[in-house]
Amino acid sequence: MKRSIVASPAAWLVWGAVIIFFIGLAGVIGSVVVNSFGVRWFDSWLPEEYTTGWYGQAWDEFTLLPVLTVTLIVCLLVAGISVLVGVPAAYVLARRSFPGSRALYLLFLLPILMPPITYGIPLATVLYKYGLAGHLSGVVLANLVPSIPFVILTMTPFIEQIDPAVERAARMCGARTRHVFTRILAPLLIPGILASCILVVVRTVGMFELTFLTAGPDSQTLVVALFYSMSAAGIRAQQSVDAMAVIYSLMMLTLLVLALRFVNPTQLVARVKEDQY
Amino acid sequence: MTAATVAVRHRLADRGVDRQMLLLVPATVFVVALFIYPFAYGIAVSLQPAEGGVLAAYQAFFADAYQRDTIVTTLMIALPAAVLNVAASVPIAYRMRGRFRGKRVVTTILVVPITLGTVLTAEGLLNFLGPAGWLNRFLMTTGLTDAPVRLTNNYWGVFLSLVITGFPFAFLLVLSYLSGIDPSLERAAATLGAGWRQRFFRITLPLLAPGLATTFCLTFVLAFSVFPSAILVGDPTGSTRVISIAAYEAAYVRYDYAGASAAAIIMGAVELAVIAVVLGLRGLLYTGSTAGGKG
Amino acid sequence: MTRFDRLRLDGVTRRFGDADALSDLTLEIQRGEFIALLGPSGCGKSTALNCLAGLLPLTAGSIWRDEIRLDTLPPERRGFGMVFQNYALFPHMSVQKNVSFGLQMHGVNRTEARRRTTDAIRLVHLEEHATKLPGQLSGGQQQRVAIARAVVIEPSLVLMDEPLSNLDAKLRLEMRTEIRRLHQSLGLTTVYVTHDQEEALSLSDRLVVLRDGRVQQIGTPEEVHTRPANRHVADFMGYRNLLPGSFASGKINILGVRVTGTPVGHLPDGTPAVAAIRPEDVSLDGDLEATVDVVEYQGREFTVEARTADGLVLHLRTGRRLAVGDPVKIGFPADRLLIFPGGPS
Amino acid sequence: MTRFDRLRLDGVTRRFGDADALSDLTLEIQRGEFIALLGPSGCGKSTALNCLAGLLPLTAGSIWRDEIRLDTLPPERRGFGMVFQNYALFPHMSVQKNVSFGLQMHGVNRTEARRRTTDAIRLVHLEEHATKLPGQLSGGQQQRVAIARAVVIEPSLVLMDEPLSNLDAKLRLEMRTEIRRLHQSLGLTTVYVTHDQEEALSLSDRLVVLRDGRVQQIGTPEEVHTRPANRHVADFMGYRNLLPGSFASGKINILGVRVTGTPVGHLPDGTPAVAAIRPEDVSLDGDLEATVDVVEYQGREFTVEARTADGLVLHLRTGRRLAVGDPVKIGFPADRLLIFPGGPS
Amino acid sequence: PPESGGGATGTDGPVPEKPGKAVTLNVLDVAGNLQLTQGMIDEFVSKNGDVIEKVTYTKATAPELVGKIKAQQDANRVDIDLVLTGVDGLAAGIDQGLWLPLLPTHANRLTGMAAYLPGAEAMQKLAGDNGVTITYYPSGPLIEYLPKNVPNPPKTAQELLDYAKANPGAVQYARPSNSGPGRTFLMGLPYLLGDSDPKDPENGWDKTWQFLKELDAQITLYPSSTSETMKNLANGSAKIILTTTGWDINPRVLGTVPKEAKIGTLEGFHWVTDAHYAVVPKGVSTDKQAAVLSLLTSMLTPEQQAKAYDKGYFFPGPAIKDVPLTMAPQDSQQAINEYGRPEYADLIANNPLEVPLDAKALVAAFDRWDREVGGSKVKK
Ligand SMILES: Nc1ncnc2c1ncn2[C@@H]1O[C@H](COP(=O)(O)OP(=O)(O)OP(=O)(O)O)[C@@H](O)[C@H]1O
Ligand SMILES: Nc1ncnc2c1ncn2[C@@H]1O[C@H](COP(=O)(O)OP(=O)(O)OP(=O)(O)O)[C@@H](O)[C@H]1O
Ligand SMILES: [Mg+2]
Ligand SMILES: [Mg+2]
Repeated sequence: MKRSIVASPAAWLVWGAVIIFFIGLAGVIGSVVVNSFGVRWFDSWLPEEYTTGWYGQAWDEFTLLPVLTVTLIVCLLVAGISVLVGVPAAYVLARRSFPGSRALYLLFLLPILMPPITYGIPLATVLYKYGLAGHLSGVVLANLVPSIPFVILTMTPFIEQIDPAVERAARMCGARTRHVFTRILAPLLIPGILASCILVVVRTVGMFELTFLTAGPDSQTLVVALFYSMSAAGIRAQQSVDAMAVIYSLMMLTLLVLALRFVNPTQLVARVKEDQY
Repeated sequence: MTAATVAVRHRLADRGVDRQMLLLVPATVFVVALFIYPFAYGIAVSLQPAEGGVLAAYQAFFADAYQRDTIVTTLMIALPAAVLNVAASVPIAYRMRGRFRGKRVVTTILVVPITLGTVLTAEGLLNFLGPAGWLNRFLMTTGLTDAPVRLTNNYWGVFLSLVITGFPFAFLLVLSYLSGIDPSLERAAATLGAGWRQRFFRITLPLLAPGLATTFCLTFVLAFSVFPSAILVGDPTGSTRVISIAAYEAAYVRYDYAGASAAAIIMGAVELAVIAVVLGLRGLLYTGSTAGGKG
Repeated sequence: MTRFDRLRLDGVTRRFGDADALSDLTLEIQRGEFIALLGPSGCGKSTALNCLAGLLPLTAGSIWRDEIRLDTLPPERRGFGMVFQNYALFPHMSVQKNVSFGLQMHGVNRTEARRRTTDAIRLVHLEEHATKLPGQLSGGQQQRVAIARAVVIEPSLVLMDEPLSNLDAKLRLEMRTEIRRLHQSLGLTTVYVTHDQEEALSLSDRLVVLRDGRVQQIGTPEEVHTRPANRHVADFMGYRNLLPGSFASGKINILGVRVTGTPVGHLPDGTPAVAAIRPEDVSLDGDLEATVDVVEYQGREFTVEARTADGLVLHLRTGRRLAVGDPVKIGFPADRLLIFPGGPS
Repeated sequence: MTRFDRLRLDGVTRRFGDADALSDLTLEIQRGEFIALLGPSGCGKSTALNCLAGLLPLTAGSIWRDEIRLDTLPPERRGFGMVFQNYALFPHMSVQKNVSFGLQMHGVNRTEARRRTTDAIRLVHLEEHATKLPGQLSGGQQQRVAIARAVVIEPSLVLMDEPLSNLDAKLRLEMRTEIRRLHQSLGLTTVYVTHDQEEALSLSDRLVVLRDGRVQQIGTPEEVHTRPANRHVADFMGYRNLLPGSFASGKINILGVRVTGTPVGHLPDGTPAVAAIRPEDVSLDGDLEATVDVVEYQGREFTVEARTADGLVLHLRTGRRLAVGDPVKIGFPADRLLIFPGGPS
Repeated sequence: PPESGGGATGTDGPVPEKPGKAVTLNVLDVAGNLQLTQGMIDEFVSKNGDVIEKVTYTKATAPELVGKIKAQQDANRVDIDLVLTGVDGLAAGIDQGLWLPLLPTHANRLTGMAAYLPGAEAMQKLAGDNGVTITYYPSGPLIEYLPKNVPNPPKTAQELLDYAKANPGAVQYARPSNSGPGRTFLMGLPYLLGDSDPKDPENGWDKTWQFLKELDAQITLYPSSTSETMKNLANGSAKIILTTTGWDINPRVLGTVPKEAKIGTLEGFHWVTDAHYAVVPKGVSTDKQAAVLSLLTSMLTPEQQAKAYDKGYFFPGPAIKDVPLTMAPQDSQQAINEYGRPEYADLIANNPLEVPLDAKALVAAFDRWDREVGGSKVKK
């Protein structure tokens, strides 16, 4: 369908809202970025001087390099494992309605709903008991608890959308379940997997409590450092907190841009069909 | 004909039970092992308050208006934010579904806030919308207002931070769900005389609805468990005293783990109630392949 | 590929809700046979194929390959190939990838796979479109991809669900020949669903005629064509003239005219009966008077609808150029007219 | 409904990438006409319909309804109905809702809409399935829903893309009659894509034969059938025997045998030419000797492939029961044999 | 017996003079104390490689600390060997029985404790046998303002209230439970106003609550962190904020508050002191305990304590007597000479010192403040 140049009022409204959102976003990000480079920003539009010192300070104070590395590893592991475990489960829940499927669905909802306060400490105890906490594996395992259900919940509608005939065709070509997943479903679910990975990563990186409870001295993630710098006792220059927040966002942004660079959030099929128009 | 014996397998398969259910095993084992036990422990803790009977922690929560009201406060923040996030992402995603120049960039920018994290968002809101922030500076230099507009350290601060972090989330999901709908269905509707409004409301929206329900649930959960921003940009003693603050204070300020668990479980229960309603409605919707026929 | 001597369907039944889409299908298929499933739309043909393929669980019955019970095996372990009525192409794979997918799944080595893929694509004349995605193909092209994808793995049993429905006559004929050729040269066993009787008659060794999920007749094409088992089969097989009447002493009385024919089935005197004859068998040199009502051009012949004074409508085909209103004298060759028991069935 | 007198397609072209799926289609359609688009798979028929419906933007050309330029209007403002080749049924609506959707969009009042929906569903024999979702229907049933959905709104122009391809012969015949009846009784204009020549011939007022996106011939069914404009059309229209040779003084020399026929097009002496004749026109009482190679049963007739000593393969149809290896003597009736210019085209 | 982080020996029994072999020490800081003490620790490690091989630092917030240590202790795998905490974390741990009593068993090794300043000694009492005070400062409450905005700063509590009434929104302090200066103000008010029992917020703070509610009427917002109030002071949207010595000097060093900002005191104020403690969780191996004890001993020497001057972060900082600024590192001296205030010496010497509320009472005070002061803006 042709897009006319003269947009309808509805389109104006939508694009207007988008532009307001962009302006707000630019303001929010801009003010933090400016502040993170600023020296003595009192009652004025812009700081009196600029420096990159706050970054160096944040970098050193929190030994950010290892922290970033750990964060990255944790994110990738958590996202990867939750997709590997969550998607097959979501598949079954989307495709079959067996006795008890609703109850199971509810079971998978609980870890998302229940605040970590209710299970964090006992979970950490369990993990410590089996020697799984205190290092990376603890952080990963603990973060998987809400992440796997999260993937299940997001992926279910995506899987429902896929025509089961395609899977059947694959089976008739001799594809085992494994192949059906890797060769047929995975490519078709790419936008969904991307979306849920991004969300899982964001949640993982933001999951302060579970991470802190199960992390060891060298498996702290960025969010622990950041949360600390934001809410711990003691005096810190706001600029250095902002610098950390900017570093954090930059890392996430890099991941996001990379992800969006390689994966299009539009389903390939729709893309082919849209191509004609 | 020989007796038509039917394998148990077929009966089970007919009821949705077959070997593929094995795919559920890893996730189930995981959740049972790492969640159910600790969570049961958490429930047990909530039932063992330092003083009083088994339900004393719950009674205490509901008896104290200051605590009880956090439920309503939280709902008043989370529901509108979730509704707005979902409702705003639908038209935007709908506009973005075709192909146009710069789509990737616009998509990326719309999703960017997801990377900001609560801290940057909070800092940004405080800096940008604060009494001496750029917005108020702009409004006052242009003479649009005399006194600074208060948008932080109150309900609006929290609400805005939930929109900033929640919208991209909803948008990303909705955009992807939307792209799973066969575009030829809308075309078919167009040949039947349906304008965009009707195409949207009669074809796209119903097919999108299951995805929207899920998106709503997730954004709602995120909004409901809002914690750092309720403190950082909100008014944590008053209008944005959300239930997670109540739980947090019980656990980490008063070290009353029973009370904290009770508050958290009440929080989960309220969420569950809302989500059960939404998912129940979702169950009534058409949820299936969105392809329209052959090919 | 798993070879077999005999495939046996034993009381295969499939119910949706409380409607039987397929009931009690019992059939034995020999290796190398070409079986066609025929029947009106919605009669359960696709259901039968899906059951055979293992894509639908059975409500009752069982399927055996030689002495192995097959119906409990998952589809991918049965080693069958299938052309789906709705194609079900992999939307994210090019034509080439769609076709080679099955080969990869069967662990065929690369060079061999490439060769067979190319051959299969050439077979269905899609060389030029090999790198397109299914969404970029025309309907008929998609259907051909589906055919190539199913046959390329040279399965022991190929199930084809109306594989030629979206192809033009010329291509259909060509594909039909190819399918038959493959069937023979590879020694495949084929179960073929079609709504095209000509296709069914010319391709298959045996026909299975279904109606409302039940088998009506199983027989060679000639049997089914010339000796339909009941009036439904006759109706379906192109006996367009179904004239109700009553049977008496070897003849059927249709609105007062007594006609000789070949009785089929149990026909006591005086019972209601139905006379069946194909339009092309109706002759124009009989003595039943009628007037031409409708004439349709059909290439070399004309399809004519004629009406007797009593209001009896007759369909006939003729090379003679008739015009609406022309009087004709209609006759029924006794060896072409079948008489079936009438009444409700 | 927007009535019109004349619909004009003017150089309509549609390109995908750098391949023309449809080039330069110019056609004038009168109100009430029944136009069939015919052509091999992938020749651009669906593309033409999509362009006409407004679902595909044109690469070049324009479409006019009387004096109104149509190709800039969105599909919903054109008031056409369409049966999609892939059905495109709304998966979340029952059969009933699918059918009544268009009526609601056109603001037809409730009782009227209910009545018309019921009628349309009855027309396609889906009364029993009215409350099912498309996913619960058989292929043919889905196709019938698509037909009902398109015709129920009684559009000024109906576009049908192979609407009967998945129906059995009997039903197809019935539906064909219904479509024709609707066309006439409602005074619709119809553009109909089909791969079934018989259908095209019997239904349409005019045929448009496409090949590789280009119009080959536009004419009445009889014209196209008996006087194909070139050898491609002939090939497509069932002239299965295309025998290359060279033309000289009104005759064509095929491997030394000189045959008389009807020359079509510009044919200077000595140029390469192609003789075309349908299998059913080949006679068995000529004098070209050949041996039967393949025999296929086709109901009452047999399709036979015979081979001359020179290796020339001939297709013929006969009622005579021949066996493989039988010698036959083949003749070509001069009035049935067409001679086209040969060589590359 | 479970293994702990890398320690070789058991968790109870006699603590050796020196660990069997050099240990790795995991230090958790929940008070921002490393800012002051990391230099001390690093120096010790560099000089005593045979005792401590390596130190890892982790920072966290106090409240979550308890949960983590509990989880580790329940599983018998404690991998945090030394916790640096403020009063809040210390008290929470005592309440939950998390800390290993270092005293009086090892009092003889911790010789530096004998030289505590009087204020530090009072603070050490709060720790009982469970922790060792390592840094100390008198804190506040102080008021801070920009002279150009507030030419005549209030001198008494009443004047502060009057000023607030005259300038609605101009006085600001952060929510006490999120802010050190906020809680110092809260705890200091009963002394300023002469309440009946400054240690009993429930029953003895009538005047304080009255005052806070009156002040509340003039306050538009309570930021969630002290930094917020500092920023607002700097950008002019707040005219008077509450502060402490550290929060006065350090932010000006950092440039978040204009250098020209001034502090003031309210007549009759008492210092409400603050300190940081070192504690060892139960379950740490005796080898590591030995290492911690050696470390603490070294940290309580004047040379090391001088590092606590930092850049006014916890001004003055040292917990023991006779640590003049001149012993501090060069940049520390420079910063304090430039941004410090001469009047502090006098103010510290001539105003009474009070220990803060104990944890229970403080929590009760926070709760009451939340409900009646901060939360009063919402109609119930
Ligand atoms: N999922 C379903 N739920 C309910 N009924 C169904 C379902 N699938 C098929 N049916 C019904 O079962 C019957 C047989 O369907 P089937 O697809 O086997 O027909 P078919 O013989 O292949 O017809 P066609 O030639 O039209 O493809 C049809 O009446 C159909 O409506
Ligand atoms: N999106 C596309 N991208 C590239 N090529 C396309 C696309 N859509 C169609 N084509 C090509 O355009 C040509 C015409 O397609 P069209 O669908 O019009 O064929 P058709 O005549 O309807 O054939 P059929 O009878 O097989 O349905 C085909 O060769 C097809 O491969
Ligand atoms: Mg079917
Ligand atoms: Mg087509």
